Amino acid sequence: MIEPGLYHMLFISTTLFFIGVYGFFTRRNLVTMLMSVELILNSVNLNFIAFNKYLWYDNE
Amino acid sequence: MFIVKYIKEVFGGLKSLLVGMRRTGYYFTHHKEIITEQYPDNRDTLVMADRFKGEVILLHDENNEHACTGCTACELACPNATIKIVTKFDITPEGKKKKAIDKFVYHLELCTMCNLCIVACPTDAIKMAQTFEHSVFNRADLTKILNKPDSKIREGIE
Amino acid sequence: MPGLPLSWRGNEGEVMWSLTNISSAIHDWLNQTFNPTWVMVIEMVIAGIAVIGLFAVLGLVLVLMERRVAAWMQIRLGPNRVGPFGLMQSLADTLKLLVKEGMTPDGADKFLFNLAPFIAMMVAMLLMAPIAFAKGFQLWDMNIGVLYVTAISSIMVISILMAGWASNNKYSLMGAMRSGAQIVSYELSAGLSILTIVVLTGSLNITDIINAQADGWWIFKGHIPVIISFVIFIIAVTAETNRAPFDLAEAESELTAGFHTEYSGMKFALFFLAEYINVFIVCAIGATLFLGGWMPFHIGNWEAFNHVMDYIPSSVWFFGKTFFLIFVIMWFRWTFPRLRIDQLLTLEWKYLLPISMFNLLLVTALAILGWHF
Amino acid sequence: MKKKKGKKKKKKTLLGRGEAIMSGSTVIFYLLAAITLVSALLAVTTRMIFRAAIYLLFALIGIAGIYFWLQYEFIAAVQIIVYVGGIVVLIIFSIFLTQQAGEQLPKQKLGRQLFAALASFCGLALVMLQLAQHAFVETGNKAIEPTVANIGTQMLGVEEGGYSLPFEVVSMLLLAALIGCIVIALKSKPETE
Repeated sequence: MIEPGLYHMLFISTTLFFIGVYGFFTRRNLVTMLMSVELILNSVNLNFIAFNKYLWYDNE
Repeated sequence: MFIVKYIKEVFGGLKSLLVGMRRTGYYFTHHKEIITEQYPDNRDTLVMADRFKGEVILLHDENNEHACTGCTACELACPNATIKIVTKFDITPEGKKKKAIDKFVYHLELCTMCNLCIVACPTDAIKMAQTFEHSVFNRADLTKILNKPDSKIREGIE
Repeated sequence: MPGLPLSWRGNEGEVMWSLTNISSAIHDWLNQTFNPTWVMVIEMVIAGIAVIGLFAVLGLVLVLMERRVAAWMQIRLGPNRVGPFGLMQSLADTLKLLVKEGMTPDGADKFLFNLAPFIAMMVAMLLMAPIAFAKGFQLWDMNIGVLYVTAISSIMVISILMAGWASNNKYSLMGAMRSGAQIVSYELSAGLSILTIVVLTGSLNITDIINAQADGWWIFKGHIPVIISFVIFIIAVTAETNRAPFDLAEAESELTAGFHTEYSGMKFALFFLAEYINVFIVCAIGATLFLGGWMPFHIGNWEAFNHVMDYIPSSVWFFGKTFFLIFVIMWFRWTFPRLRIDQLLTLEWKYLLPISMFNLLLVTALAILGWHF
Repeated sequence: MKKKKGKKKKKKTLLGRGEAIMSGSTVIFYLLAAITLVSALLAVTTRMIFRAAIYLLFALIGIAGIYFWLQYEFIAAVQIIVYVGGIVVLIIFSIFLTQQAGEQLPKQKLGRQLFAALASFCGLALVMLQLAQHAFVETGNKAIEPTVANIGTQMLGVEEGGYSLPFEVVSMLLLAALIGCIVIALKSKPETE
């Protein structure tokens, strides 16, 4: 197993985003569409956190 | 004013809560007042309340005499046919026939302890006892005959 | 070593009863013997066993305590048949629940139905992490301690909603909805009253909050605003743990048993245990924030008195304060009648929330001006 | 207590390739990632609506776990408070009020499903391709320690890099929402003739 880094986070958030997009397209129910949107929003959040963690790297 | 009323409400509510908590707190710290009866252990000293009604009994005095004339007022008063009085005719020394009870049948398993028979009795012959350990193995044991064998009516009761 | 599950803190040799030496000795020995991953795993296992053991003991003690307090407040005797003074009663109850058949109703969502009690239990376990049980005895000393507790305890409501929905029973559903509305509302005022102490201390860390009370507990140092927020905190957490007089979620006269109507046997026992553990946790948080955690009681310059107080072990102080708060919450339960749902929401939105917001402003002013001792 | 990370003592590369050691922290990361992705997938595919909400909950908790793993504890706690305590409860309440227990959602047309799957897969492939072809460069700026105190000062700071203005704008939004709530909840005056 590889030590996790920025690209792992980006992989997770991208996959989450497109899972959300898939859900948004297939669902016909307002509540479930809202759930898919929540997934999309969370993938964006995860992106922000990952960039903050790994691109502004502070060497201890 | 609105604000004053609001603050008054808050403090009034808090005060009433504290009053309630003081009462339960008092009980919590005063164990002497505990009202629980530890029943099978204190069977000897157990005192039932006056109002407790256990079963109907027919009062007998020391001469084995009771006051029941067999008028069946109690039987008529009973809402669920608990009492059944079987009468007979005694022959008095003067040779007259006199009505008297043969059997005072009492079905404890039907009785709801409503006290109507006691109220209806014109001669105060029956009353409610305070016994309560009525469990038996056979239901037939609950059908009781209240007049004792060879008992007879007291003199002067009509 | 920050970040490890068992980060034992505290200075050595300050108080004779400190547990720091033992725990750091175990930690050092493990580090010498195994590599870091295994040390982590072993320490997690030790922490898990300790928490589960604490759960079992707390469950037994609190159930017995509740029944005794209830009995004495209602002029009764309480359990006194099993064991000396009835001390074994809760053990017998546990045994009964263990051997009972666990039933799943027809038409229930089996997966969620079985998951709900375990979520309730897991949340209670996670909440144990940041609590400081004694000087230098804490499972995870994170820098967001109080916020962590607020966050994790909000998962609790999910398990209740899940149980209510999965049971396929209208009473369960109504109980779950009531409980959801209730917990979500009362979280606000509980959070705001926790915030007053955070404002005064300037830190979310539990260790910092306790250390800030070395020269006096906040309830004495903080004047009237802190007392107000303490009262609000106690009321709000009573509601959050679904205890009487706020037990609408399981109001037995209206909803049979609310969200756990369909639960029996071990699954019911888990809900039951989780409720008592939650009571313990919120009381422990209350004791930590307002009553100084494991800090002994000191009075100004009375050197001799303070010295005697220092000799009482810190864990005794902590558990003493916690159990005092638990007793107060039980006192509420056996004194007050249950609220109606509209009264419940009126109490929160018209009284507790405005008062605690205003109170937070007061405390902020107090902290900026430095008027606390 | 569960999710904590061992000290990272490896050299810092953006894609930590090269070290194939299986440390505890790595295992925990992959576990969290798997939980997040699997429950997100289940949330959008299951046909039982309440289960979808619960799977969404697990996905959100998994993300919070990843934040914990990154040692951003404050953000993790906020994630749990906002999403679990707020949004999932809101969703569950709307399910309670609008849906029937034990009912399943209607099945979707196969064509729509295929189209959606194809579209999201293409998008995913496109983004992955871009990620693989372009490298990220470190800015060299010092990161701000994500402690509570730093977040607080940053959020209300008026000097350079402070977020005072966006913070105030957002609080205006919240105020508008609060006033809207009160207006809706206010009882209308009884009509008196």
